[in-house]
Amino acid sequence: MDPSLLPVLLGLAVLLPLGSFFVIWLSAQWLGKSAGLLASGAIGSSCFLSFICLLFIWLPTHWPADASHHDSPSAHESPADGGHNHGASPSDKHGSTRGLPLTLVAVQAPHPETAETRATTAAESGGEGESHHKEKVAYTGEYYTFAQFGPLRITISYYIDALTVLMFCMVTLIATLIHCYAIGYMADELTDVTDHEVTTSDGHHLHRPGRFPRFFQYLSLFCFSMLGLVLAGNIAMVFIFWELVGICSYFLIGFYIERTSASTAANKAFIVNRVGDFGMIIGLLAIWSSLGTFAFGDIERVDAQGNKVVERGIFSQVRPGPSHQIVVPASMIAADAVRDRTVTPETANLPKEQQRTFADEAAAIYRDHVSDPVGWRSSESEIASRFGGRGYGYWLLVVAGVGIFCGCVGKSAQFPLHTWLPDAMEGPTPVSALVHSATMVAAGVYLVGRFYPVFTPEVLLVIATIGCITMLLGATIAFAAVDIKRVLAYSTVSQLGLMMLALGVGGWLAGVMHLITHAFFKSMLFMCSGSVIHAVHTNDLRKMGGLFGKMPATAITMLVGCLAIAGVAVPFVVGFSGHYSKDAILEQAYSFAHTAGNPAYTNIYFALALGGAALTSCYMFRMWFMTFVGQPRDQERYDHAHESPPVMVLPLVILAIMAVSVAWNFSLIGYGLIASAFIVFRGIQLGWFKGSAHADGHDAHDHADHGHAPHGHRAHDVHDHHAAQSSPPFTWSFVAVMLIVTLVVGGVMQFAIVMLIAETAPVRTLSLVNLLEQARPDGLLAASQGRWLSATWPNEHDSHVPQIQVPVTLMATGTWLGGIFLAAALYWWGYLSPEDVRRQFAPIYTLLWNKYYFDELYDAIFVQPTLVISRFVALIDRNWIDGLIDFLARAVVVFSNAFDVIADRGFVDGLANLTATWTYSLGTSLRTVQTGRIRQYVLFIVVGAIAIFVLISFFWSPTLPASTITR
Amino acid sequence: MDSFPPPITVSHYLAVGAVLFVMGAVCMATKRNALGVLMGIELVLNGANLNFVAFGSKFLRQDSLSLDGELIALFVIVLAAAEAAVALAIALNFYNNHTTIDVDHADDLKG
Amino acid sequence: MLLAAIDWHSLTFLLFAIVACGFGAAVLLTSNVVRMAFYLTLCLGATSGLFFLAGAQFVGAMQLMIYVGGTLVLLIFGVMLTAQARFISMKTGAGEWILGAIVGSSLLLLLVRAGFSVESWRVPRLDRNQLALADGQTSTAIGLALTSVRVDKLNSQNEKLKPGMSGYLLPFVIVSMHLLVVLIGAGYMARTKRIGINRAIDRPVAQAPPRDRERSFFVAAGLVSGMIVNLLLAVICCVLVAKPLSITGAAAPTNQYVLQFAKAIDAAPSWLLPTLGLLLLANVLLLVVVWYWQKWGVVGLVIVPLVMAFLIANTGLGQPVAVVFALVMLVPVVPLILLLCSGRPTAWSQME
Amino acid sequence: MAQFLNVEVLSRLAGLLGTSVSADSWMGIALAACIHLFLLINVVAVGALVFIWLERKVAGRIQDRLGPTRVGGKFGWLQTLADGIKLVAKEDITPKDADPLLFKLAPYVSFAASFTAYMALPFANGWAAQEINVAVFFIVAVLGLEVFGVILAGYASGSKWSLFGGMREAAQVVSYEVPIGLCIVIPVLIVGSMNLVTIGEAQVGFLSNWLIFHDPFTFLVFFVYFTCAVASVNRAPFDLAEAESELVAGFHTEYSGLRWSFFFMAEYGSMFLVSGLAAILFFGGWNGPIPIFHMIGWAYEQGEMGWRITGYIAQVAGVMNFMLKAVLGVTVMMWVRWTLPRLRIDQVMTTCLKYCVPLAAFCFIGAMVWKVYDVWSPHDLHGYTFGRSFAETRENWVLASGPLAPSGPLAPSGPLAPSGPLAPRAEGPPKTSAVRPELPLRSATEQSASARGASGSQVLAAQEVN
Repeated sequence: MDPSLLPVLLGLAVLLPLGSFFVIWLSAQWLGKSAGLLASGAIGSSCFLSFICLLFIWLPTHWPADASHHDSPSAHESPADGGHNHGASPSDKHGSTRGLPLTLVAVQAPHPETAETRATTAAESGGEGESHHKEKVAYTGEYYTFAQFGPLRITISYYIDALTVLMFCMVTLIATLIHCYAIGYMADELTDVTDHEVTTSDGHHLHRPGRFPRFFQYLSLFCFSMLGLVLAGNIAMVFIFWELVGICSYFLIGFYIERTSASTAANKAFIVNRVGDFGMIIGLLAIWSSLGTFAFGDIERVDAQGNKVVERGIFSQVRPGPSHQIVVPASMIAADAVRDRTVTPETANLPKEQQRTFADEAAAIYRDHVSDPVGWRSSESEIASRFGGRGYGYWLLVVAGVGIFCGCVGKSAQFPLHTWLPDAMEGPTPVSALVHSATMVAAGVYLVGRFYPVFTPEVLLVIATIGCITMLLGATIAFAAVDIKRVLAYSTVSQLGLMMLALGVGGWLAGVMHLITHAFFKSMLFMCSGSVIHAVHTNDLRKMGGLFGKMPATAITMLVGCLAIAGVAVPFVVGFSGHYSKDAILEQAYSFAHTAGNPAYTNIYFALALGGAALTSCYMFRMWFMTFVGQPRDQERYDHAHESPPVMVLPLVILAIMAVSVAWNFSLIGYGLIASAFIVFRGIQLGWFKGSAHADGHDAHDHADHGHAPHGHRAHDVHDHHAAQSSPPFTWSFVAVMLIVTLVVGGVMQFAIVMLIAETAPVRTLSLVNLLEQARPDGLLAASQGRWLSATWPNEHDSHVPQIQVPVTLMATGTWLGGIFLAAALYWWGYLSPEDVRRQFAPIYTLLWNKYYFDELYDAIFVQPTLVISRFVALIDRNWIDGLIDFLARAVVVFSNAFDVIADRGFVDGLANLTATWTYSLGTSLRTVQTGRIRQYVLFIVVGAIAIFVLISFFWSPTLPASTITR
Repeated sequence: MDSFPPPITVSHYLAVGAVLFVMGAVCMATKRNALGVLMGIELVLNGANLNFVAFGSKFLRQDSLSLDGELIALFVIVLAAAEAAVALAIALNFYNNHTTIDVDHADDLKG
Repeated sequence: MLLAAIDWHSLTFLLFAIVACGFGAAVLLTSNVVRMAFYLTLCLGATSGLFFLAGAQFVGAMQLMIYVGGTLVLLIFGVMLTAQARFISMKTGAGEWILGAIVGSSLLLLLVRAGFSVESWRVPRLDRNQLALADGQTSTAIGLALTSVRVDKLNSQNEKLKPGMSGYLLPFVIVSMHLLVVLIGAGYMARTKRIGINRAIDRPVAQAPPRDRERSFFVAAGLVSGMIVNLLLAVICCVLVAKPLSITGAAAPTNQYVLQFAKAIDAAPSWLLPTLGLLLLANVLLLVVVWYWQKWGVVGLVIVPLVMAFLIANTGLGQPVAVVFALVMLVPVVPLILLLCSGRPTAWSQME
Repeated sequence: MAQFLNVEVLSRLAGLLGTSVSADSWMGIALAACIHLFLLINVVAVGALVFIWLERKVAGRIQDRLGPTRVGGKFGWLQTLADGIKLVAKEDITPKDADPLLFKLAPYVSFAASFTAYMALPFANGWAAQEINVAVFFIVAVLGLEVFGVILAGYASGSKWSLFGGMREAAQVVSYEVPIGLCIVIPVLIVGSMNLVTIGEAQVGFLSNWLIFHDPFTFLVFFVYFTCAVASVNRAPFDLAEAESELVAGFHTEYSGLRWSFFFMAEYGSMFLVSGLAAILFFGGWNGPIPIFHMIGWAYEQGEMGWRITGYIAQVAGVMNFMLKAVLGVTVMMWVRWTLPRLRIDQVMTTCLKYCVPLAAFCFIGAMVWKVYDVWSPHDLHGYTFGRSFAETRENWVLASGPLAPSGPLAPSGPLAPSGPLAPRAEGPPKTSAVRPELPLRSATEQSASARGASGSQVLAAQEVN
């Protein structure tokens, strides 16, 4: 299929959840359970469409090249062709395109150049070794124009490249799974719910109707806004969807609105995000006022006069030309120049009244160009050529970058504003899994990745620093937390920090790739914790333990998640998905630190990243061990624990498979799917999934024995005693469905790809890395240096050279090994007792336990002063303004009382009564005619007929000629 | 010699129709039984129908409105059937409520 | 001889007219409702005789059928239902009689005078006897007129009558609708609303409490996947409608499978895709219905493809395509039904 | 087609009277009327006698008895006559609180109704007392009148048994007229005419031409028709009006003697009538399973005029055929009566409204589709082409409209001149049949254009006759 379908299909994928939102919204009371099905269906279809786009549209036209093999020719041909035959299309596509008015241009060209020239550039750049890389392919276009101010337009546009498509697939896939997980998880919302955490004034627990449809309504709206955010083609639209995402998360966090904790958490998340968005708005204004456009890429459209116009987007303005190095756009220079009141050197020694400032000259240039239609453009370019040397406008660029990054800080919970994310765990677990691990918080990272070309090295340094701090904060706090969901939340925080760090040190690919892999395993981890909570009805790790025998499927999948997030791997051979992304990050940090001439502080980033990795593996396994192994700490909770229903576990398994294999290249994925399917199958045969069924109690018991020998028997007794009232939740039908799903997914992907494009390109180059490589913004591969900084940001590909890769991999292996061993020693084998550790590091522990007192700090700094001020304002309001209004009200009352007597009662009522009396008398006089006797009426009719006849026949003979009537 | 009885014309039909019509009308006017009134209505309708058929018949008149007469008569008959059903239903309802079908008792709307 | 001079037609007319008028008068004069009805019967019968004489055989038969056969039986029915005392009779006051007589006679006078007042109505048609009996056999003509062909005016020059030649299709349909409504309404109005009588068969059957049904995981998965797949296909149809794949020019699909597909779509008639989309949506609805334990949902699932096949078969595409379509749409239904019928207890057995 | 009395026959009969009459003189008419009346009365009255006797025998055999054996020598074939004499001799009672007039009139109404219906029933090709072009309609209508007498009887007797009987009868018959109408519409639809003679002639030929074999729907609808017919002449198992188990004898509880026997004549008469109707509508009427007389060429040709002794023989054979079929139907009715138990009134209503009406309607639609799409059926309408489908009927009319234009009924070239009851008919069908099957509308119009004269008139005549 031709790429012109991309905007249509993706647009549909965006709109479907919106549709389900409206349907559920309008017909909630009739829907009941089918609301969940509806929402799942909608997002499922979006998922289907996204994969259609990836497999049948994107891949056939743009087969990923092998990023790591520079010298394989095949790697460059196919993308070149891809760029070629798509570039050929737009010229004649205008004729054939019906439906959406959409236009396609390749981003790399400031003005649309012909396919031939582009092919040649691709070819010769292929020869040049360093920046030989293919130019990025992206489809931009507009659906609809919101507003137009002269040449400035605000539009609904799209910007589709490999990153967009991949994000679509990721978001929709996870969202679909979480939807059907939520159908199971929120099942008790179908009936009336008694909320045990809320106590009403009369001392009872709150009893309220279930809100199943509302939940899915919000979920659909959220999916819509997230997808819209990904598809958005200009920063303004991004901002709109950004806010939509925020409001959705507000709704979802506050889903249990009666709980004070939930509502306060919702408010907190919302307000904190607003703080970030304030910075973002500043960035937006900087861009809009200086560049005069919001669009990312170039947009070729047909304007009112019917001639083609190419609007240069932000990227091609900031990184123009073949080299795509970052430059300050002319308009920014101009915008800055008119503000410069320093006297020009030529006129410096003239008397005061003749001295002219640079601002005066810029204004003069503007005045010269007033005549020609696009005067401001040309004048800007002239100003740029005149004053370019004076370094105008660079700070504007920095401000723009930092501002945009502020928004990202708020949205993805970076250091100053990270406090809302852990509290957001008050929402239902599916929400935590979807919103606060996979998609929404990822939006910040995504925006950084998307907006990357605009970031100057200074901004990158800020990003790296913030990310670094955040990572450490999150990791350390997570190490002390005992609430299972908070552990995960803080690990999310620290992982996001890791991504920011990666992006900050120039590892665009590493960061974005970690974003995607992390989305998979983190959402799965959250869902696992959800099913644990579902089973034991508590979040407290200290009340869990030894649950492996009870809920093996959850345990296994969660273990997979922990391994993935810890980046476990057989070094240099194969590893979990987390391994690839995290190692890439570390490598980039390493090469950043070891680039020649970089100052010393650059080493910090690498060191801290390493430490963060170690901490991560440690606390993740702490959580896992505390949950699943060891002896049960709370016996009756343990007894009532049970495996979750299939509809909740099936997503876990699928996500686990993805978490293992998403970063592998394609053939590995296929094998991994099938292999894991058979592992699961084997597990079924061994009865892992039989939970505590009596018949299979023995297997379960054996399996538990591997964990902890001494407690085997108690576990066994518990099994037997428990098997009496619980039936095995896992049936063969579930196993069969799981197998079928895995095999079908794997097989279909394999078959589709092979059938469609295997003959054109080698399958082995199809991997997440290479796909993302296509979306890498142009010009990132050149080592870049800031204007105010001495550090150099190395080319990312240089971090893959062996002399970097080998040591980093070994170090990373060391970190995760160490972390896991530490956790095991503390919480499994019990060589070390956690108590001692706590006692020894008491101050640190309290600090971590109180989350570095951030909440208290903010409370003291921001909240309290606000309260004082507002109380004062309220005072003024109550006493003065209200007083005035009350006085006016009384005056009006008095007046109207007086007026009522005169006008209303006297005049209006009098008139009405008069009419009424007349009508009444008329009626009474006429009523006597109505005798109510039918037969009389008949007689009347007859008499009337006779009368008419007589009249007609005597005085009026219309049709009959007089001759025929005999008198 | 002229035939006995004299050949009939449209007017004869009209006369018969008129008789039926008047009978029906008077019947409606005098019967106190709701069903009697109903029968009166039927009579009236038949009188009218006779006129239609007479005007439509080729046998009575050179230039007849050929089919229209019969068709209108048909429609009248059908509608009369419908009307009878409804009227009967009304009568039964009336009877259920007032336990009589004397139309003189149906003067609830008297002014 | 005298008998030869007898005009049988007029004689029979006279006979029928006397019967009609006489019994009409009897209807008016008798006070016994049943006798009234009886006389009315005879009167109307005689009237139908007059119709026959006027050559309107169909109308005559109609009169017999509907009036005498239907309406009057109905009437007598009503008489029986509403009889208070036997042979109910309600006396009418003398004054009313007189009044009615005066008014009636004046009306009669008027009508008869009007009837005889027109010249052309009074001249008989002497060539009546040569007139064909076929002229009375107007049933086919009436039927055609009711289906809007006026055979008797197919080419009359009379401009004034032109509008009337379009026949009576619309009134016919309206009248039939009217009849339907009237019968339903009459039945509704006449239903007995007596209080206190509470027979067992009157009482609504006590609803069995809805037992919670077992839906096996298979069935649920099958239904949901069916909904999703149908929805997606419908969406694809809509996309293809909104933005057809052009099979020529540079926009042509690069891949040959897609090209084949696009060609096939191009070959199909334009209405095919929307129809298919609608049917798929219908399928989704039906699946939802099945989800809510309604048997007829399954039936609908089977019927929809047949409808599709019928539609296609009645267009240029030809039967093979139709059969293929039907099969393609039927194939998923079969395993669904198997799913429904498998398991213990079968979902099928729990459906309504 | 052969009139039962055409010119020659009439003149010969008149010759016996010594006078010479022409077909349209008053005497001819009187003669024809007398003969028709005589025959019909015999059919009804004698038929009733025979049937009562037959019923007795059948009942006896079904109940493993002999039935009447002695009266009149063998088989007790005079039993009914004896009964008749007894009935005539009986006293004619009128209850005290009966409405004397209606009480006396009711039996005659009933009898007259079922007797009038015979007027339109053809016994052979064209042998009908009065050939009405809406004969089917007429018969059903008049049969509907029969119930009227029953109701009157039930009401006027002044006994509650009779009243109940009457009311049941009213409800039953009124509601059963609906499915009957639907059923008989189907053959009318297929043949395209309401004229019974036409319908009968349409089935000339072998067994396969009978309309019951025309398509599955006609086959099904015959049984529906038969059920409803049994109900509408209120025979068992539908004889609610005279349910002796509940109402002593139903509507004729109070009747005795001759009046009572009138009711029975009426009942048997209408039994024969509906069976005959079934025979004509579904079983080929007077045509035997094998058209022998057509093969040997004795039967009257289509539209043949004049009088042949051979034709007469063929006609008489046809009458025999018809009688045989009708009597078979009556016998089946008796068989049913003595076999099946009586239904409850609500069951009767259910049978009508829930089963018969939907079935009939379904068959109606089915047959219509069958005909409009011209699906194959063993029935080739034997050169009769009228009403192959509604569209074609219209087409014929358009054809016929040519000469119709100057609708002067006396226009010598007018299509209608040489037809009418006592006039030889235009020979329509065979000629038109040559044209019709491959006659799209286009050729139809040019046909009409070409045939401003004779042929158009013949086409029209075809329409008129059929």
